[in-house]
Amino acid sequence: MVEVLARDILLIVYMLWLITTGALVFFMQAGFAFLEGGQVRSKNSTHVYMKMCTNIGIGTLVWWLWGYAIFSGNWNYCLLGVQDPASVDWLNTFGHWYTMWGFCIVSCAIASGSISERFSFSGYIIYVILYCGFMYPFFGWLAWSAGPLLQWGYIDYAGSVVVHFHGGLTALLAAMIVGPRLGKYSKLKKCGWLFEFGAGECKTYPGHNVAQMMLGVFILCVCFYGFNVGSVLIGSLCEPSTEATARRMIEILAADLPTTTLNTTMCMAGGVFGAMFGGWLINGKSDPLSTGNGAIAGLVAICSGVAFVHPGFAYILGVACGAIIPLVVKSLDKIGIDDAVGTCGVHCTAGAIGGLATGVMGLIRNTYHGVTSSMGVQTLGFIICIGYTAICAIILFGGFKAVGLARVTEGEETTGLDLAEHKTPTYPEFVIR
Amino acid sequence: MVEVLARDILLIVYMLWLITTGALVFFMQAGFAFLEGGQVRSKNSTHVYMKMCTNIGIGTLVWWLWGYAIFSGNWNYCLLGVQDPASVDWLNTFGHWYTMWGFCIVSCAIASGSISERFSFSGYIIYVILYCGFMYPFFGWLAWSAGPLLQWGYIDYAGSVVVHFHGGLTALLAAMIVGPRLGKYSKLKKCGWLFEFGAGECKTYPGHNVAQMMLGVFILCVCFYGFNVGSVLIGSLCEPSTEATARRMIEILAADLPTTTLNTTMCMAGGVFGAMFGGWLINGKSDPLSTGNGAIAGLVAICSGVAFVHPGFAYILGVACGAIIPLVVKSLDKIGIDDAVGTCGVHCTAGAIGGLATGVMGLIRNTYHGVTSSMGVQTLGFIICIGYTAICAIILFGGFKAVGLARVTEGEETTGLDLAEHKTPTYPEFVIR
Amino acid sequence: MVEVLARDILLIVYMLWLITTGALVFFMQAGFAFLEGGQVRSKNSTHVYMKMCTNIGIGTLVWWLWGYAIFSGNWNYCLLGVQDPASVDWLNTFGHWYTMWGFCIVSCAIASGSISERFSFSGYIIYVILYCGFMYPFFGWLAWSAGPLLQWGYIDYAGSVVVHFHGGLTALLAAMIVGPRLGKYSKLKKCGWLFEFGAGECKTYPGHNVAQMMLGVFILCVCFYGFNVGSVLIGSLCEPSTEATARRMIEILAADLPTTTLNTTMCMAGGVFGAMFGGWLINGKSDPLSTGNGAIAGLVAICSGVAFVHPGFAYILGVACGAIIPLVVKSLDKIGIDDAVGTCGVHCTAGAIGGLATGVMGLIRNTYHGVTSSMGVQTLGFIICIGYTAICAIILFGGFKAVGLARVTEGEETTGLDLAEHKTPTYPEFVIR
Amino acid sequence: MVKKIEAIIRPEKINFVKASLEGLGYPGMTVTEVKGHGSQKGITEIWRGRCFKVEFLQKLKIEIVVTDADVKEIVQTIVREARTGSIGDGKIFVSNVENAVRIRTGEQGDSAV
Amino acid sequence: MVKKIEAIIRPEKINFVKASLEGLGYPGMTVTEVKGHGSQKGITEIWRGRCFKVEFLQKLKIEIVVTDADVKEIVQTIVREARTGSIGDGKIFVSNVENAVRIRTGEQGDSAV
Amino acid sequence: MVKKIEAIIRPEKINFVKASLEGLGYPGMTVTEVKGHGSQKGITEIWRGRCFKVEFLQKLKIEIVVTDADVKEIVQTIVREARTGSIGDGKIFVSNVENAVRIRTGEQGDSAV
Ligand SMILES: Nc1ncnc2c1ncn2[C@@H]1O[C@H](COP(=O)(O)OP(=O)(O)O)[C@@H](O)[C@H]1O
Ligand SMILES: Nc1ncnc2c1ncn2[C@@H]1O[C@H](COP(=O)(O)OP(=O)(O)O)[C@@H](O)[C@H]1O
Ligand SMILES: Nc1ncnc2c1ncn2[C@@H]1O[C@H](COP(=O)(O)OP(=O)(O)O)[C@@H](O)[C@H]1O
Repeated sequence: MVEVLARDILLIVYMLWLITTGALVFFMQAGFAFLEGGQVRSKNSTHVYMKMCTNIGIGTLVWWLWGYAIFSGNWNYCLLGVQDPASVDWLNTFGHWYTMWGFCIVSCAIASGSISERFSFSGYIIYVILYCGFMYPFFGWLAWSAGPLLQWGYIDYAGSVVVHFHGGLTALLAAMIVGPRLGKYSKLKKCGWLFEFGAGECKTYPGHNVAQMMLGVFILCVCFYGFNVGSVLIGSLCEPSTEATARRMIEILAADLPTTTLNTTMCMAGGVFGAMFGGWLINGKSDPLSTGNGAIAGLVAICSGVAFVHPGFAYILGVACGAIIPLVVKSLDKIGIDDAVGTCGVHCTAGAIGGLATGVMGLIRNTYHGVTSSMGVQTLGFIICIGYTAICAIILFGGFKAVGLARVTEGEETTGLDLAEHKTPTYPEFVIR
Repeated sequence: MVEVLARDILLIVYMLWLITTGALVFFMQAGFAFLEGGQVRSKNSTHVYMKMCTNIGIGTLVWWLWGYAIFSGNWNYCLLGVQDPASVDWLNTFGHWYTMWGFCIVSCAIASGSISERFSFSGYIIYVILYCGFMYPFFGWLAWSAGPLLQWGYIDYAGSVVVHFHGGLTALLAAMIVGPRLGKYSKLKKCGWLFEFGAGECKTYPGHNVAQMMLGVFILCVCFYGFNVGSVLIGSLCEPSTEATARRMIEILAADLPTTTLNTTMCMAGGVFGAMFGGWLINGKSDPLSTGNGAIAGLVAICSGVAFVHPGFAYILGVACGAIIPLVVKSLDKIGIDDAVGTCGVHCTAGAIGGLATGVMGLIRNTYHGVTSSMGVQTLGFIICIGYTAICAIILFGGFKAVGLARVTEGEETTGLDLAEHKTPTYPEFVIR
Repeated sequence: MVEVLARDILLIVYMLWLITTGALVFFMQAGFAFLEGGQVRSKNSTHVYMKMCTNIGIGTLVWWLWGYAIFSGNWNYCLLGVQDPASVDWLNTFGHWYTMWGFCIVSCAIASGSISERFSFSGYIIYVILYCGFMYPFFGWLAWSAGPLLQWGYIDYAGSVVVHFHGGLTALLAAMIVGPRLGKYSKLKKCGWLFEFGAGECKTYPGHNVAQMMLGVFILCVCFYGFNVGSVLIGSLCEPSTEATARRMIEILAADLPTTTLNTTMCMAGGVFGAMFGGWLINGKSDPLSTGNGAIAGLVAICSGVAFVHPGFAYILGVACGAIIPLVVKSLDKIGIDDAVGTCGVHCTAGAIGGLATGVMGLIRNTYHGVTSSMGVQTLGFIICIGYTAICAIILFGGFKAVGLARVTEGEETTGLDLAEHKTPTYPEFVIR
Repeated sequence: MVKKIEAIIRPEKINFVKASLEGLGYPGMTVTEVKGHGSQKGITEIWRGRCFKVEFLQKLKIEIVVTDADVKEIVQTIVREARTGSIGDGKIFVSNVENAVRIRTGEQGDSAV
Repeated sequence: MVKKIEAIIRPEKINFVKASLEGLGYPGMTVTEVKGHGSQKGITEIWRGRCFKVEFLQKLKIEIVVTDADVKEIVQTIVREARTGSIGDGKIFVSNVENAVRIRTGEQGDSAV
Repeated sequence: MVKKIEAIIRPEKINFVKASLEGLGYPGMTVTEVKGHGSQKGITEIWRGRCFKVEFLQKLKIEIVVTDADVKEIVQTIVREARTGSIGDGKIFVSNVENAVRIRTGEQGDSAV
């Protein structure tokens, strides 16, 4: 009886914790809104907030209607909460629905950044429906819920790959399909019907507000504690909770909570340091946009192995992911891919490195608190993710292009999406250059 | 003994949860500051922050001195904490004081919005004293603490009516008494000595910063999780805690936590969707101010029945409250009421709809986790709130008008309240249109 | 066995609470970034964010490498987490590391403000290494960990002195050594080689963004709940946890949680009220910068005795600390010390008053929940802190001056540190006066 | 002959001026944010509890290019609408324009105004 | 003789104008944010679900001071590059400057331009 | 005769210029934020790790309308105070104003300045 009571208390504690961390994960929408909004020109800034609102307004509906059912592989979970309360393990299922909802709309927000300042609002609405309704949930099922990847022992604790690399690669492909912003390059180069690269001289379009961008960075940083540490309970307690004894729950928590928090902290710090250092190395000055993005890159990279790697490794991992940001930016500029707010350097590369680094750590330390990581499986998962994402992203954004939803008109792009799509300027009073 | 230990652990957990959610509710002051601050012209923006500071600096004092005593119907709770610690059930009473403090200053902040850009700072200070000291606590006692409404089975779980409709109706009446901003209407129309409406051509005064307004929206959204889910424990555990067994506490929590979190999420999402859709229907474009306010409207509407309605109902409720926002704005403009930041469409209408919707849900599903909702009682409570608020608001703002504290001079209004009332411009360096 | 289970559950709860409050303490970096960033001219604003990033990127590394080991007086705690997990009391040690990390970088951020707009970025990087690596940890050990001050019964519950006065006095001395901003005074007056004061006419350099500054204030306010209430567990449970029974832990929590939360709230409110009132008394108007800083001053002052004083005392303490802010600003201007963002009125004076006030409360109420406060010991601790800080700060900033790292060149100062140090303007698009 | 009327006015007067000018059928105007300093003393502001004087005050500069014939009436209208009678009302300057070109059509001279 | 060319153009045209002028080797230019109101109708914006008309539109004013000889070519270049053919393209005004001084050197007259 | 002095200077020089002019008792001035481009090369900025050139630099335009007699002294003062000797110091242009009106009083001509 004591055992049962203890377990029930722990489940309540777990639910309260999930609500807290889930609220933080939800608040990442604000982080993305300002991270992206500050990095675009002010004529496109409100449009960014509207896109995040779409994630909330429509992404949530889709997730509730059928997205979560696909994700969890259980059709009874469509329209969660409309069924008879008695039929669901309410506490667990709901907690899972809620946190995974936050993760889903985070992943959905990523691609918004790379195609910013030119992608149409109606296109974005359909993207949200398809991404939150199919593309994300299915891969989540594959890697996390009951899919083969999970069974092979693939580790992606808090989603470096499932959430970030998946979103980041979508972002990269979307930018390639949608094509560069007007005037960004002096020439355009088509690669078949689908892809459109810039060529010739490449202009820089500075965004409008570093303060706002930094607000986004700080919000994302604090929310990542919810993202990473909030994943402790989900992975370990949620599904097997009926068998879990109180003692077992305590053990898992006592092992994972300190590890994840420490690693999150260290990798974030490493990312900041790496980006400061990388910027200084390349340009002779540490620049704020690389640095701020470096913090996010570190946090993205650590998701995968956050309960497995050790803190020193985490810091170094962060340094690596932060330091390459200016390089990624330069490379994309050179290739002719216009990633408007530097999404790829943050989610795509750092997500990939983080996913593989867990395998590397597995070479150093085979087992930790009962978890084993294998380089092979990590690589396999990575490759599967590339394949899956590429196919889906090409179908999605290729489709948008085919039906003419990919871009606003040139006139609208010149005017700016705030006025063209929403008739509301972001700063009605301020004089802007 | 195990029972006692378990209950005490749960009480500690409950206190920690209350501190967390209470901090979120407190942080809603920031949300209101930026929601309102971004929607006014920049010459009145700092004045808004000062009003929120007044809620904190003076509202808190009043709440501590006697406000909470009225609210809880117990005069021993004046100057809480100065009495002998042994005489109070410290953990419960204090937790209640703290969370209800946050609710009180939230409700107080609402009316600030409708009379923004013209109401005097000294008037506002007195308003805070009277609202936090009498107007709010007494109605709170009526509906929540031990008053008759509670005894009749009135449901207002997290305060759609007590906090939001109450504040929102005050806002509406205040705007009618204070009169429109200078130049907003081409003519003015007096209705007796008290009311002053605009007539003739109605100008639009755009605010100055959508980014800031959206920051307010996002902050309010995340804080509403504290507001709604933090209400779980108060209602169910606080008063009857001495009899509550650990098992009973767990049951209540296990029933309410998932329900409230899911419904909060769904109704917020519905509000966003509704407002996007409503704006598109009326103006052909989804506009950011309606959309952002839609999220808040959804969150306001769900407060009342958050532990009672089902998630699909919550989403639809949100859609309704969001979609009518542009209509409410247009109607008020037509009637000649100058609600400077659109407070009424968010707190007044959504609060009212939310309170009544709980009754509607009661028609569909009579009992849920032991709670019953009756359309009749819900309507009665709504009517009582209208009567009470109307009387109080008319006395309060009529009084301000009588003694000349209602408005700043025309010159001050032209200069802007930042310089006129605080001699500090919001953006000393920026050139403003 | 029940006891053990109960204690382990409480430890898990405690860890979750620490992670939450620790994340809030970490988020204070955002608070400082915007508090300081809004109060400087826009040409130096991004530089402020970069300094906060340095705290995170480099301060964390130093803290992990050796800072925490000094702080806790245990060399085994260098490179925490790289040792064998079995050898550390993982849950406790880690929780301590994490929360104290947040406190350390908060303290480090304080001095950044007074020397803003002129101190070089490379100088700041070295300052972070030395402050987080030596200056802060050693005094922390002295007063908190196992040092003599702790043993004499010195009370500094959440660090009015250790964190804030320590940082604030460093800020004051740094400003005296670095000297006033270019053109702030019509003349300069050297005091020996080391100090440089302004003389003659004193100009005011308004910052650029009150909205941003207020965002910083609100963020700091909510985070201080983490800072103060999060200290409950550290002081009482962390070290002695092996002996602590579940019952004892519950008792401590039940005593401290309500007290600290109530006092935090009251002193913050008092600070706001005091500053509004002080500003009105001196200038005839309540000004927003004093008011916002007043909230922080109140929160700084209460740290020391937050679990000991009573709420009425807390409010009055807040009023005192808030009301003197405009006086402190005027005095420093007169003496010729250029404290760019008014750091001293917030951290130095309020920290000092708070530390001593705990002694004053001890005269009124000798013992509370088993804690005793003595005016003598409080004064002694205060004097020791002055001596220690003065010596360290003079060595540090004198050193910077000696090697030429203290200031950027006049040209760079004129251009602004954003462009001079990071080549990135904060608002690339906005026209600025 | 084409003339340029340059008026520096109080920002809050722009709508009145514009409304009155519309009656006259002026061809267009260009408005610039400026900061001015004349006989007006400036205002006192507070920054963190410390008063200080701001000497440059926000004004609007209106530029209207018209043919000679319309100058007088427009100047009179602006004077009438922008006047408050207290210091700080601003000034109007009239000067010569040698040529005007309408970019859209390439027209030159009087007809381009 | 020194002349001042004042052109009011669409903001998005500035880069094209500047690029073309660079070919001509103009001495320098000064750009100001202005708001304009001419035959162009203004645009409709929405604020909280309510439409309203914004009559002043954002424009850029370019000022170039040159010697008499260069005026024609520069004006033509601006007209060519800034034209879209629809209402709102802006205007160019040319006027006389009596004297020019280069602050750096103190030079006066034509050579100061 | 009334003249208009238009000076484009470095923003950081405004206070020195103003202080010196105050000695001369000038009637007033109007200041505008502008962006300039002359022999000065522009500066290099970084955006997300990528360097790029910003060609327009922030300058201030001062406009002072005075009677003929005061022009020389004011121009000299501005040149003296605004000069650093390096490229980018700016220019001063003097032109004719046909009429000046003080809005507050309606005065015209020299006395309105
Ligand atoms: N001689 C001048 N040259 C340029 N601008 C002037 C001049 N005199 C006044 N102004 C502009 O006119 C504005 C109002 O002038 P001021 O002297 O204060 O008012 P008034 O015309 O009522 O005496 C000033 O802020 C300044 O912008
Ligand atoms: N007479 C004028 N005086 C001053 N500015 C003018 C005048 N006419 C036009 N402008 C400026 O030129 C801009 C474009 O003018 P508009 O009449 O809309 O275009 P178009 O030249 O194609 O008819 C206006 O926004 C205004 O700034
Ligand atoms: N011919 C011109 N017409 C208009 N503005 C000019 C002209 N030449 C220079 N300017 C303005 O003067 C500023 C400084 O000019 P620049 O040529 O860089 O300096 P310097 O006078 O030292 O050669 C420029 O940024 C521009 O605003």
